[in-house]
Amino acid sequence: MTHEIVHRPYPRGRNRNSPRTRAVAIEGRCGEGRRVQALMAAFCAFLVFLFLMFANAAHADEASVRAIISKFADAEGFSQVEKVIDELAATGDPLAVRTLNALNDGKLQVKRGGTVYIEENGKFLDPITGEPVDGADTSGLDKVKIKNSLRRTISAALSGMTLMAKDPAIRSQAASTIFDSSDASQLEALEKALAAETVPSIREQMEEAKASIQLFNSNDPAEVSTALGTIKARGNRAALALLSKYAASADGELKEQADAAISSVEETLSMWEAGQNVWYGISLGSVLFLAAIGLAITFGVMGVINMAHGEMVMLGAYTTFVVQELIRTSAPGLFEYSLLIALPMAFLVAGGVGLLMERSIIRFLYGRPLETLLATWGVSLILQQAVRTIFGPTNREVGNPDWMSGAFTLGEMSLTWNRVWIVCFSLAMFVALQFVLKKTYFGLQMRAVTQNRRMASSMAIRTPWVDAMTFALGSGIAGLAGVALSQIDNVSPNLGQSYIIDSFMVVVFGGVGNLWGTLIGAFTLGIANKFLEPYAGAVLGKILVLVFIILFIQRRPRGLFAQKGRAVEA
Amino acid sequence: MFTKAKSSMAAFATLLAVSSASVPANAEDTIKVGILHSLSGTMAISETTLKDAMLMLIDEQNKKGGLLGKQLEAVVVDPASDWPLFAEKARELISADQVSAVFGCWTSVSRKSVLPVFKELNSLLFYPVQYEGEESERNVFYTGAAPNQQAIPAVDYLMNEEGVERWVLAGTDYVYPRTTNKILEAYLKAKGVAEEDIMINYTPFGHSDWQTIVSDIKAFGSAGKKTAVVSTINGDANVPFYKELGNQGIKAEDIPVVAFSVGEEELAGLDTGPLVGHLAAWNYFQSADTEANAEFIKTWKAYIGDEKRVTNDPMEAHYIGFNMWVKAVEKAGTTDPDAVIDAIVGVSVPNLTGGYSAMMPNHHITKPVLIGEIQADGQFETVWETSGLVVGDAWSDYLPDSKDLISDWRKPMNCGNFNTASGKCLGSTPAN
Amino acid sequence: MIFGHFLKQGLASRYVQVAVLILLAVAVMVPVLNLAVPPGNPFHLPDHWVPLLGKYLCYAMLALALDLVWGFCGILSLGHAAFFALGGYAMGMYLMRQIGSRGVYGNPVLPDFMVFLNYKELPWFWYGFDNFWFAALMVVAVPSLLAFVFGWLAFRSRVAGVYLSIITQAMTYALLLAFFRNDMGFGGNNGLTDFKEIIGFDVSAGSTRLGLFVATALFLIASLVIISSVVASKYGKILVAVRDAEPRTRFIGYRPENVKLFAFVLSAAIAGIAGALYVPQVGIINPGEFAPANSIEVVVWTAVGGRGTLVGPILGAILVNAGKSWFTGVLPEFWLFALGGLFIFVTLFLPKGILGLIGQVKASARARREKRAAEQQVLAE
Amino acid sequence: MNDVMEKTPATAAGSQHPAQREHKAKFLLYLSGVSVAFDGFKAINNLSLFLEPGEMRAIIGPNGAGKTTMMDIITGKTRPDEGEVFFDGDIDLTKHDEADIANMGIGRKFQKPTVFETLSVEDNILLALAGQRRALPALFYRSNAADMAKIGEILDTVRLSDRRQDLAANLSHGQKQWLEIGMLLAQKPKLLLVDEPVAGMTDSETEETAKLLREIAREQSVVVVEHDMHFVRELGVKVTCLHEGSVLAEGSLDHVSSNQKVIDVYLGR
Repeated sequence: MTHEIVHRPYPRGRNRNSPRTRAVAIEGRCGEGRRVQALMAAFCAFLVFLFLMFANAAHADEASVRAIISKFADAEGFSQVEKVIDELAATGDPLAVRTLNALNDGKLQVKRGGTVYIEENGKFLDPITGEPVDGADTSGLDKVKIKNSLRRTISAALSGMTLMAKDPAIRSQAASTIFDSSDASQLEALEKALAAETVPSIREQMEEAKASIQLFNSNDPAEVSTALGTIKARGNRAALALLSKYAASADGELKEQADAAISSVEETLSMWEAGQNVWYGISLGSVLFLAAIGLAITFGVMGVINMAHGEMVMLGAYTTFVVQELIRTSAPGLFEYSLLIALPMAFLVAGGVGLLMERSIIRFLYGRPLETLLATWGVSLILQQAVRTIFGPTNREVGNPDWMSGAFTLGEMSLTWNRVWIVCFSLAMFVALQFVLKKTYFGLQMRAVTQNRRMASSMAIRTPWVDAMTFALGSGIAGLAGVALSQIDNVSPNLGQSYIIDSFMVVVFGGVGNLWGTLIGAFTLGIANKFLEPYAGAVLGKILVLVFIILFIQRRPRGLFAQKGRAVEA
Repeated sequence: MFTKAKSSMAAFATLLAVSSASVPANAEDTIKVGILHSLSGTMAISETTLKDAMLMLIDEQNKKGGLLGKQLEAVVVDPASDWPLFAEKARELISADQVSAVFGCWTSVSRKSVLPVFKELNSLLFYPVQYEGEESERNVFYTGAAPNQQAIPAVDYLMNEEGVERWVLAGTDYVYPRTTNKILEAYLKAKGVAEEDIMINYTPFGHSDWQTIVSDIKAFGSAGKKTAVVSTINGDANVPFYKELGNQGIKAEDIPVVAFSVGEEELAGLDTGPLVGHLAAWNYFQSADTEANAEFIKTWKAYIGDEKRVTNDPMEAHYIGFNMWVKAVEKAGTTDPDAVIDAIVGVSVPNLTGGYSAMMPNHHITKPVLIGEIQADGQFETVWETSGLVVGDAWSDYLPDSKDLISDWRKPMNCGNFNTASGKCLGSTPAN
Repeated sequence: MIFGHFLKQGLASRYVQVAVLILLAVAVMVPVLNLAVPPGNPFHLPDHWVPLLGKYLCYAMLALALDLVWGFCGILSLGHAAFFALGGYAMGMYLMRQIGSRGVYGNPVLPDFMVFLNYKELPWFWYGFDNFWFAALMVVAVPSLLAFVFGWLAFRSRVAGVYLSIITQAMTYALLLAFFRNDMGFGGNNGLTDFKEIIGFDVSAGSTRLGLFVATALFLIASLVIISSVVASKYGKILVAVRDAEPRTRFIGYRPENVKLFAFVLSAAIAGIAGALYVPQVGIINPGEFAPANSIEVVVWTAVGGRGTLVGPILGAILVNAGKSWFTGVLPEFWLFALGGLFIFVTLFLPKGILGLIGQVKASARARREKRAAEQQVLAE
Repeated sequence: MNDVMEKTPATAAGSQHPAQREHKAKFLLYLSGVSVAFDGFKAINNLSLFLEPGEMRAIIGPNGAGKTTMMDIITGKTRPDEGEVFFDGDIDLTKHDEADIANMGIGRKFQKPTVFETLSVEDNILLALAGQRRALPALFYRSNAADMAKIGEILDTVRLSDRRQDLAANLSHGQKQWLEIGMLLAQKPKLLLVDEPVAGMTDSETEETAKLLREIAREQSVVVVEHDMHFVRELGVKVTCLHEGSVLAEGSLDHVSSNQKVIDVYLGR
């Protein structure tokens, strides 16, 4: 048994003379017992379980854990810190969990001579109990430095200790860590946890983790074969990684079986990949749509070539930054709501600037579309430089609230929350805008003015007011887009510039004066781009899309959703 | 008709007279230093900081009594991220403003653009940014890292300390990533990494949609071998890249990313919480625990009036370069470029990481190489450093066409690209 | 004979006469002030002014080319810098080939960037560029061809107005992205630089600079006269007719697409020549020249000087760029405010540009004179 | 073999049929069974119209009757979905574009006067003068006495001789209409299509215009679209009334205006 472990294909760079080896040996014996006799395993698990219960209740072992923890204080360099972690791992004692978590988060403070605290929000806590320490000696404390390889050691150690944690999420996390690492030293803990686990899905995960360990540590071909089957059934990237790793060192029938499993998993994955690509396309499309929708109003409906459109988006993003700064300094508790607060603010700021622009510049230029292009380009330069002067040329940090961070999986597709919300947001905006245009009095006035200005004004519609409001609406919507884009892109003075050309392409491609066109156009371009990217690369893909648009405009000079008939030709 | 032409000619002449009169009469009382960094356009984001750093250094030097008994005077111009304008402004600095040395440029293309100007007018350029190497000019001093002072040690670290066997080389499509990746590819292959274990990917400037590439990296990393990403992604594209990494849950423990263009300044625009543990290789980190650095940071924050402003590697490069120039001028007793070029080789000044950096005959400098991990507070923590200083190598040993080239600007060789195989100085005849 | 008449039409305009005389004077005076007047004399023209003035004249030529299509044919091209850049690249490729074995790697055929990007042999599209005349042909042919293909497609399908502007922008943007790619074989972001000599002359020598400057001035004069002649001819009237009422020209039997196409191609060719003259004077050509913002700036020069006046765009290009040089040296932070403000000011208050303003002032003066004369006549009677 | 023989007369549009070809040859303009739809709306519905050489025809009809669309079809701006359009006997107009058709001798005046505003009156006519239409030779065109004389003649006809050097933009509305008619004359067309020539004109201008058109009709065929019944009466020619894309009635004005259907849909309102 120990023999096998020494011959693990990837010893993971750990010193074999470290205390870990001892732990492994103990587990090995336990593991052997399990294979010799299933009952023995249960007994073994039961014994340890009892022991742990006892230990927890009586804190009998607290002293020894504390003794190990205090060694952090005098550990010099990464290798010694690692040794201490290994020692803690060897105890398998959940008492060490708090300390290890703190170490992982860089919150463990030490001083020579055995002083160890956890620092949290300026308070110094006991490394085991987590109780604030009265009269803590805080002078000369140093943070224990860690690095990636230590983080891996820590999470491996933690996985063994947290397999029986109360929180099912933590147990699941622990099981999947073991699955990825195939760490044989966790087998014993795993077996115990498996015996006690009641949640079926976590049980399954633990079985898979066990299979992962068996795959690399078992001598029994039948067992390895079963393990291969279990892992194949899991069918995700992590499984593929294990299988490839195994196949690289296996031979004979098992290798064949592994190869078959690999191709089966790959097949599943490639199907998911197509779905993933569609999703990426949709999400890119939603970004394009957000960038373009304000323009669909100012350019598409009003015919104003607003080159400062990108800067309206930028203003929205900077408004988000300012809102978050205010929240950080005055009401940190509201951070999760910062985007919701920023939305109306961004609408008002960008809309206000748009209103100002319309009243002071654009209204003098109606009917001279090419001149508005120049004047608004001038406005865009001024806004850019103004932002650069006020906020500085460097990127500003706009944080993601928790609900905008991370990802969830749908089958084997991974969907990031920020993209999901942005897709939802863009669709919501589309619906809202359609509502405003089609169902409100203002929308009616707006359509009346754009279709027949003279007639509208003779029907007592204040056309200048409608113009101003329409432009402000388009700008405000660009500001809203800025809030969303601040979540995925740089917030810098150049933000607007990077979207302006794409926005025009979307509006022109979709067909001017048609929100549906903008929507379909944006998503079409987004998906086309994402399907081209794997074959042509990001740059060439984008060039191809541009060339496509140029040629498309030749075929349909008025875009995807052009109005036909003689009215538009007049 | 004729009178009109005459009057416009007179106007033209007046214009000339006015422009030449604008050169101050007391030009002899100060030593002028040119600062050639973009203050507007796409590169302002990085370069404005360097302009401020230079102004601070000049200010400090003046407080110490200036140079050769004269005050230093900074001449700031804005080449506006426009490459031909870099050349034009360089010419203006040297010819019209008569500066003694120029500190500036960030991108390779801006350096390439001004190069002929510095050669033609025989002036000095101190270039503070890590770059692709493959260049050694008599009039240019490269105070940033050459590939062997950044890229190769970083790869060594990943290979030895993290056990990485599979490599993604991701970069923006321009010359620095192209060259660096080529060197790395050759280096990795020399170390026995197989072709299929290297993935190279290029993206355009300002690329903002990283979904596909990040998921490709994830897929590439699931082949059962430890995988790392070596990123030469430039400036603006980094923020969305790291955001996507964080969101797709690529943790540093699983697939670490080591970047050569991401410093404290770039991280200032990011929530670094999800990025803890990703790496960067530089010759300086703000977190360097030395007295000189503490002093530098204090002066910088006071100068800029913002407690939150960070320092970064190119700033240190300017710090070193400027002090080297000062020392060389003092040694030569004049600001004459030829004298300074002769005097500066061998000059050694303290750097901010607790050692000394020296100007080598190939006009590159010696530097320590640090590998740092991103922390939650936007700083780096050094996890590894070279035991000694690394000499900047102008010509890479891993590229077939440059491995025989060496550079030595001392007499008698006086050549930036001497081919040791043929025993000839290649290209243009060296300046005398 | 036929050409004589053609050119005479062009020189009929008073503005063009004045502009040609001034440009001739500049072409003579710049070398004189630079060489004959000793440094220190207030009339001496410092060396670094020569390439700077040369650059302004190249830009002036580009603005002039744009004015032909925008001012007289109503085609607002937001991609004219693309033609300029293509001409520049053709010249840059010639200059790269002239470096020969003086590159840092000493490779007699391959430019440096190809050596370190591992090119084993010269890409086919670099063949022939070691010959000046071939390169000169390409300077005109490549932009013209692009303009021809693009214009043929766009004008035939009657893409006009804003749509045309936006797809010209897409065109230059696509080229920008394409030239940024190192795989294209044009040096990627770094572009082409470190030139040594042009037709045997050292590019960094003062005399070469003066020569290039004079050549630029002469080419500008030639372009001005040619475009002015084109505009004054019957063809020019058709061009204006197409601008004013395209359907009308079609219904009296002209093909507006061909009329536009000729102007577009001619304009692209002149832009290409301007680019070719620009590159040896500034010493670098890189994809940044394709940036859509550059093309928009050209439009602004044209608008500032006066659209549809030919001389105006020349004036506008020189004034705006001189302003840029001055601002970026003296008040770097304010350059964009000034430029942005200028855009707004010109479109709002000077819709016809500087030259249009002069024209208006003159017209109103004449009107006043005539009125006074009429009154006097009445009185006399 | 048999198959083809049987099918040909049924399917193909009668151009093979000798009798029909002869029938067509009689007319200068021959429209038969023409239909066109925009987004499902039938602007022209099975329209047939025949115009003899030298004839002048007035077309009346309510808004949306398809008058302008019909002109678009004749001048090549709009392609019909079905039906035949022939000019001068055997030229299939559906196979040519606007410039070709103009050069074959069909001139068109728009509803809204469209002249080249920033060119002089003389240049407007010069560009319209029959002759070379290619772009490049125009570069080397030199004005000559013959052309100038022709321009003078035409300007006399349209009563604009004293405005010869003025910019077209400075003309009155009625004068622009005339200039446009002058440009049509300069083209020397066989057929003139005139869309609402007197809209917005004063009474005396209207009278002048009617006179002018009658003069023109002596040498050329003319189709006039007009709402002004007074003006139509003044022309005194055969009238066709269109409604919803097809011919409602045709004949003398009195005949048409007494037609009950015409009164219902058009005159009555």
